[in-house]
Amino acid sequence: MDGMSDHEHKIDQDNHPPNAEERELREYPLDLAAADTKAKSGTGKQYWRSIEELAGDPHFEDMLHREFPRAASEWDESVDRRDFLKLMGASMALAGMAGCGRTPEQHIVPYVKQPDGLILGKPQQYATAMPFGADAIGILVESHEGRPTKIEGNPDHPSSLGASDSFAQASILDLYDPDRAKTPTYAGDIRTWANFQEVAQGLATSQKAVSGAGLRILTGTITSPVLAAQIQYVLKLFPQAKWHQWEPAVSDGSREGAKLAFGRYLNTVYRIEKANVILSLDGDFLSSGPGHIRYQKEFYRRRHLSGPGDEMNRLYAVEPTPSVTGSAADHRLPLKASEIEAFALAIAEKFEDYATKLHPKLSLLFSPNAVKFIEAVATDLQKNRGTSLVVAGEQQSAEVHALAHAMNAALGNVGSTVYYTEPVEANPVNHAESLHDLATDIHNGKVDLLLILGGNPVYDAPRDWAFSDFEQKLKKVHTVVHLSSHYNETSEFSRWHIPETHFLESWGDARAFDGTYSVIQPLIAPLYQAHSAFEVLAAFTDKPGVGSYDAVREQVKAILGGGDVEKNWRKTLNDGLIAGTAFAPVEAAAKFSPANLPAPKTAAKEELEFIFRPDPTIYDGRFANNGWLQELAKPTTKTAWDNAALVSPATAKRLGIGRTIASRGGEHGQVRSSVVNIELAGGKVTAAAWIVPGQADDVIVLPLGYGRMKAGETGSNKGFNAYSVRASEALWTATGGKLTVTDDEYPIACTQYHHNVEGRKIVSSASLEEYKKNPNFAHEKDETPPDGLTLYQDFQQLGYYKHYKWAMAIDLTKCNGCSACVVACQSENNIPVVGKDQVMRGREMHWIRIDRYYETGLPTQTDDAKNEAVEIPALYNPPAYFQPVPCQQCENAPCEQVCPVGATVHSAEGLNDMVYNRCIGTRYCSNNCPYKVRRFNFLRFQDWETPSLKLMRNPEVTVRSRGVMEKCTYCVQRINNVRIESEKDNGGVGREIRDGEIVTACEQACPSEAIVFGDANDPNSRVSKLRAQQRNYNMLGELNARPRTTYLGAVRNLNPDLEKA
Amino acid sequence: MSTEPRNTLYGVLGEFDSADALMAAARKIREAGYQCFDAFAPFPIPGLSEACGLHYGLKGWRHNFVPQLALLGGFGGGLTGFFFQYWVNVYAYPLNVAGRPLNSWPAFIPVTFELTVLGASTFAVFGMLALNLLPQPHHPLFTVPRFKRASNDGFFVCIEATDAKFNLAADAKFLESIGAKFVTEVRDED
Amino acid sequence: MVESPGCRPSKWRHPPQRIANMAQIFHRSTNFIARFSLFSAIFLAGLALTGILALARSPYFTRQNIFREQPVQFSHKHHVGDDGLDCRYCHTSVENSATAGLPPTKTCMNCHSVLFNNVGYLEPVRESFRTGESIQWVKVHRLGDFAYFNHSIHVSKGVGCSTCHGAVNQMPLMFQANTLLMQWCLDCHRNPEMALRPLDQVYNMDWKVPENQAEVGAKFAQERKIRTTVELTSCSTCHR
Amino acid sequence: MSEGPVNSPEIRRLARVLEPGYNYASVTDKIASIVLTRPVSLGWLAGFSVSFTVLMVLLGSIAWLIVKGVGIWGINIPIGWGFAIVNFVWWIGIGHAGTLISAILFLLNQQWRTSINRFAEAMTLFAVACAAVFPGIHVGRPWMAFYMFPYPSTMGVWPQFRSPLIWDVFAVSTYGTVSALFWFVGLIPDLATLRDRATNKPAQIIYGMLAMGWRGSARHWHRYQSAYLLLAGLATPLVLSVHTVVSFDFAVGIVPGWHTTIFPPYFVAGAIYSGFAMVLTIAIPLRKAYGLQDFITMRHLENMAKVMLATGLIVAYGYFMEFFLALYSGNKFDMYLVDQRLHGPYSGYYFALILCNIITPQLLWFQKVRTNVAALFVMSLVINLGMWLERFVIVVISLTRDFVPGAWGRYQATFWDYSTFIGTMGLFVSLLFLFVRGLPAISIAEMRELVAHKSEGDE
Repeated sequence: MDGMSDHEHKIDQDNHPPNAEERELREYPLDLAAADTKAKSGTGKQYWRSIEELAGDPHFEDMLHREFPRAASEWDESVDRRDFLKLMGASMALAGMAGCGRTPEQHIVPYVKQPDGLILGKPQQYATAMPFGADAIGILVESHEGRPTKIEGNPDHPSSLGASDSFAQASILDLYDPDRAKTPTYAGDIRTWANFQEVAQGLATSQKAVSGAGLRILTGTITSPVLAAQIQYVLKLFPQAKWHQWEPAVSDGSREGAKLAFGRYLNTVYRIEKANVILSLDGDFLSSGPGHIRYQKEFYRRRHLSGPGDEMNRLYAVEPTPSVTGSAADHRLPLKASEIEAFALAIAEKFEDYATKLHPKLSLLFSPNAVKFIEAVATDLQKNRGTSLVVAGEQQSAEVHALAHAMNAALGNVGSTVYYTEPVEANPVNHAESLHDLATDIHNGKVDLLLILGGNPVYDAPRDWAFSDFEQKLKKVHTVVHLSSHYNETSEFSRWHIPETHFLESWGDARAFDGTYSVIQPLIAPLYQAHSAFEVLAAFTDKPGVGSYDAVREQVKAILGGGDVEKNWRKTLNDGLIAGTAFAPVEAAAKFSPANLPAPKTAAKEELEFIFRPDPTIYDGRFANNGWLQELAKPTTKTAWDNAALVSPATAKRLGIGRTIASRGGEHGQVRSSVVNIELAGGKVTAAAWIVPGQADDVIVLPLGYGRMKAGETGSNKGFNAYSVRASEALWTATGGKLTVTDDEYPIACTQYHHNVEGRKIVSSASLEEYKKNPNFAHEKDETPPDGLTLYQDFQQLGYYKHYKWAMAIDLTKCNGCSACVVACQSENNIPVVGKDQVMRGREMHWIRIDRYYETGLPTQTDDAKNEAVEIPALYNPPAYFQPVPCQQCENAPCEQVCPVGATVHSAEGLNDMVYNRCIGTRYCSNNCPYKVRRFNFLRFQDWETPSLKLMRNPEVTVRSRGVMEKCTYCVQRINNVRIESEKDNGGVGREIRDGEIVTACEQACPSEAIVFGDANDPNSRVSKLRAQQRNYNMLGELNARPRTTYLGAVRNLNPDLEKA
Repeated sequence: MSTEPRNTLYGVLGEFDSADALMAAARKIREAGYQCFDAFAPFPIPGLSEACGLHYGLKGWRHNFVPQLALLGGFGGGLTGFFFQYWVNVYAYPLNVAGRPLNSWPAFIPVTFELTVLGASTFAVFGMLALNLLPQPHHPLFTVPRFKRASNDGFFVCIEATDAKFNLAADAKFLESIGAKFVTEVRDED
Repeated sequence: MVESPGCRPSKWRHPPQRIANMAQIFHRSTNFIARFSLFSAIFLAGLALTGILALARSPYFTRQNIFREQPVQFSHKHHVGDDGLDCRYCHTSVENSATAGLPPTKTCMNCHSVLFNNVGYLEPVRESFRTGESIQWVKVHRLGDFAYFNHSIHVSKGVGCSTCHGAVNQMPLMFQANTLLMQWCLDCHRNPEMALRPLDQVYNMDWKVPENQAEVGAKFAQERKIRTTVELTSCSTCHR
Repeated sequence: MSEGPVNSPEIRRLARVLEPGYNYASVTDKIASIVLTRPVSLGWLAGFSVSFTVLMVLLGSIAWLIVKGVGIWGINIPIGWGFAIVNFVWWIGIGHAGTLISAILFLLNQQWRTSINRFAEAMTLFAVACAAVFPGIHVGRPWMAFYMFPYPSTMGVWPQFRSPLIWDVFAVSTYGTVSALFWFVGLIPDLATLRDRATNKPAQIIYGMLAMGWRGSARHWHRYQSAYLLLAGLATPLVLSVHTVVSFDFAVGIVPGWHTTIFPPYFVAGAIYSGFAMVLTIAIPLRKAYGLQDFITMRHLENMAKVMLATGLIVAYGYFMEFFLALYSGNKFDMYLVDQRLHGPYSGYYFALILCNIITPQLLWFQKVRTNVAALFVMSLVINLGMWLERFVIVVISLTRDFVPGAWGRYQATFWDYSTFIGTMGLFVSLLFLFVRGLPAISIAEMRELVAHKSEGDE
């Protein structure tokens, strides 16, 4: 166990009776040295080595001195050692015919002392939580011999209900990111943690002298009681010290809105499942913000149709740019962000409560179309008093939030569809002001010791007044201690940099969006010399070196009070949370009336409005170095690896923004888009423009998070930095900017450019009305031949599809393109990241993709925007449909017939098996696949060298190398493992597999339960029931491929008054 | 291979100056009752083989067995081809490929056909060579310098010593009598 | 060949004949050589092909019946055959997991902290236990990483250890008793009944196949709901 | 058939296939001298070194391909096949003329085949060699390509005989073997001639070995002729089957633009079309360089032009039927594809193809053009280009726009695509250069037959 980090030892120092079960709960990582060789040829052994390197091998230091340790997350094409290896491999292969070459000896490296409860080759699951903004996502982590490999939602946790999102799924890659900072540094030179602790003590004493007048602490949003307590403890030791908070992508709107409405900070919790009618004021509650996973689950549970009899909730969305929520809405109205307030007022105006009291003739501000919309929404809301809900968007102003609260109150929704609790944040403050104060103090030289715990202010602080150059400010501070996972832009200007532990590496806790207390337990000791914020703070206190383990234990004990402490502790760790700790609703007396609001003004026509939004995949930039999220196509734009200034088709036409499809990659890969210069808030940025159907005219969206300079090999120098034109007084919506279109073009990686189904049987949709009238709408013009109609022999008679008949049903009504399934699949199936260049050649590897189609009403739409005249109006606000496309597992699979070596054939249970080791890579199967779901390793995309990435791989799935075709297998590894378990039951006699016992990765992740997998032979399985529905149809049924993956037609609950508006 | 130099009489060779002369000569020789003789020409002369009394078909199989061999090879190749595929798909490792029947005989036809052709042609060619006792780079006739012209513009007849009524002197005279403008004995010697 | 009447010169003999021998490019022997080389070429090609195919099945590649040098010359014969240890004493996860599991050093020390606790050849074990450095055993039974064999299902359905691993109790040093080629796997998956035993005999190394295995096995297969050949020979049964 | 072409009645009517004034010896001299006596010309050296350099480009490209993977090409998802397959089909198509001329024209008893069949066959072999390069290297794991052969593997797994690619393996290898045999059998008498005329020992030995002791005896000719006839009879259906099988690669697939029943006949016609074009491309310079105008006469060129015109029209019919069937069947995918060919991003290629393969060849209706060597040469190049474009249109364009609009993509060839393609031309030409130096480019024995029947004619 030598060479393990201090953390390890600290744990051992914990003086509890060493208890078997507890030790299991606290797995420690040398276990992975023993990873059974099944875990991909001696990975364990090599990893053991790299641990020793970490324990002070001289070469390791050189590696650290390199500015960029070679990243593996993004595949790079430069000719390097890897090419040489490939050359060797190839030549050996050619000489020795690889197949029959004699492989070298392998070794088995068993444990020295095997941890109790560990069964070799059996994954274990641990409950923990992922802190995210003012929320904690409850997760279960799968661990193979001590290596966390897969993150899934924790069914018992209120914030996830067993689902997850792309961020949670991808966070495992952050843990193994080879670019992570690996050791504490002082001015860039390597130091040990011990060095730091000494220095910290020194600084502490000097601060003590001035009772901490020069000490400042800067953190993000903190919901961890333990960490908060630690900060408070520090503040107690240093009374003059101050605690500042800055979270770039979380708006003060909701906080201040509550203050405006109720006179104090309150936390708003929705009960979406209770709402029949929802109005979203530029809100994206389905895919971002606290509780979004739960909200999505609840929202779609209200949209589950078992037949034409069922009812659905209805969602109206008003937003400047299409969000996941807006795309899922039944009715959507594009409005400038600045017009939302007026819109909200106009709605409120219609309520009896306020009628006449409000500003009259508000509706004159809006187009007839919008007025109609307002009318309809207002009536619909009032029809559903108590069961309606108004949601204000994160990025909206305090006023809009206050209005939303007022409307909910007026509609009697408070207590039914929405309630308020004490803030989840340990210390809610106005972040903009907080950071401003800090900057001013620094400016005035009041700060000599600044602890930046997480975050990256140099990169993401606003770019005006005191902040015009935060780095210059930092230089004025005597000592800056920066704690972060990567050595990033801020670290550059900090004397001390301490690598931050990943949440899978350290003890901690957090409160979920509703206040539920969740425990964060480590699954692996820190891979590098990393430490948590708690430990860094401890270094400045009178008890340095104390870990957070005790504190968490104490916290749990405090919450649960008496009883068997040990038992409670173990139960808590087992559940990952303490049930019933959600905050109770509080009575919030309204201190606000819409009438008090000044008459809203709407933006002048044709004046450009610039709005900032967190990026859908890399958020505020913290995920910039995460290859999975970078390569994940953004739900509404289908672009990857870049952000772009989003504009509406009409505005694009007006400004002369164009785009052309590059012949390399084309619609499935590369589009060259105009480059624009944006001058705003005294900053200037050059960005690629991207045309987004359904965006409000004259609105330019600037997604945050890109343009990182020191994110790591994967994330640096991608896209443009929107923060550089972001001013503090206009953090979310800015006007007065200047946009000039240049003649340059910039290649954008776009995985799906063509958005018209060309009248093919791909997506079928209807309104709820139509569905009730014609439940069979999905089979209109369906040319699928009847089952009996075949000359082929019936394989059932040969024993096929007898026992189990796996099938998947995907309900298009429930898919909003959030893409959690895509990342979940990538994580489960060891799918490589190929990088922007390869994506632009149309070679991305996702086994499940999400196609996005617009209902444009256009008969056909050719490649370029040649026919703008018809296209622009059609694309003003087109309903969007999202279709997840995994392998369809056709019974008459076109791919199988053409494979010359039988590398893809049918299994007895109807899976379209793909045998990687038999595949020679003719690509004929992909050509012949009508759904184009097969993916090919054109080059060696898989990273075979980086040790940390080897740890991450799922040993249950073959790691594919160059020249091999791959595709979705319905997670056959999960099927097989469950089947084997079921067959072992009853003393080897076995039993039937229960419905829902096998859950594919995509199904597991899906927050809207759109994907259902199961046995089609069992009439009672969920999938059979779905397949029995009339909405159930085959994609491209007329080809008679007989897919096992079927779709259920999308149904939208349209408001009759607005229908065909 | 015996090592001591040998010197045996192979036959008597006569050269004629045209294809027609050669034909005529061949006929006369045959009418004269010779069995073991052969005619040589730089290109196939229609009717020459009949003139030399070579027959087609089974009757003259010793002279030309090539078609029968081709037929044999064709059948061999075809049957092997089809039944091999049948065996692989139905017995060796039956698999559900695209829901197609195990014995998808229509899909087996191309390979069957190709193997038929392959079998037939290889048998035809190698059969022809074997029956012609080729390769045979060494042959007594090559000792005669003029014989080189047999591959250019020379027309020859050779009565072989193995013929029952072979007599060097008589046959030589006979050849001259039927218009051979050059006659020589052929000796197989080292 | 009829010997010509004497070798006396005749008028049919032309003087140029002497130099004419130049005409013969090839010696008589070449006739034989040419034909022989043709046939042998074909023959050798066939031979080579057969050779390659045979080699792929030979112990050289399959490593069948080849002893491996181990850091500690562990004798299954001694521990299983003589001491009668049960397989599961060391291979603990064989009933629950895909891998049978290799015992941690601790397991060795359970006995060897007392027995033979000072003999030289066990020093590596003691050292491992002292230092915490694992013993690195040489892998004997190896499948490709793309083949997912699961011990637990086989033993719980009544496929005995010795069926694949041979009479381990008579192996002083471990070797691979079977080819472990895919064909070999398929043999069982095509007719599993030939490999099934009474469940209490699974770990019995001396178990002998009864003459009536066919029907006994068939009975077991039926009782234990062994999957059909079609299912057992589907690719995804072993490949993922 | 036994009495060869000699006394077929119609011969006299036809134009000359051999200029007058030749006898057996002079024919032999003229052709054999090219190989035996004529010194290596500078032109030959220059030409060969150039083509050999290009051949090295091929080897380089393949080496890099092995190192990096097929990703160095422009292929992607959905366009899984690019230049490699286009070139494969193109070369195989070219490889059809030789055997066709030798076999079918032989069966049809066409005099004018005589002086072109030899190098046409050689060209066939070399084209097939070039084609055979691609199936091997275009796969993702070339070192595993042997999985496609039916050998008893330790896995107990066999090739998947329903796949057209396996049919290809058998068709192409059979075609290669049979063409080689056909070619060699035709060569035997000429090798004997060279053996007997060679003046230096090495040449004597080499040609002697190859000639296998051919003596031109009546017995030899007797069996020889029936073997040759049989080969011709077998090669004819074979040559038709090969491109049929190649067309199955597409016709068996379900991709719109591939999945059509007219492919076999129209691929075969196209193959003959391009094959004859290539024969012309080679024959015209060859007769010039080695003064063979007397043997490869205007009549040969004209006849080949006629064949091109005929097959060109069949191909045109094929294009028309593609459109007609799409519209007639009412299949929305096919109809969309038709639209794409005309208006899609690749319409340029399509119209270029129409120009090269349908419009230009119409000039061949005029005898003036058919008898103008320069014009024919240009025409043959244009048609070669056109046929390459045809394969590009079929393979690539069809894949860019298939069933699911969300998965549509485009294809752009990379440097390595081109270098590999051009490299195979290097291979082709290098082999041709070696051939004309090493073996009689025209069948001497058959020329003698011509002389023979001419002398009869002159009687």
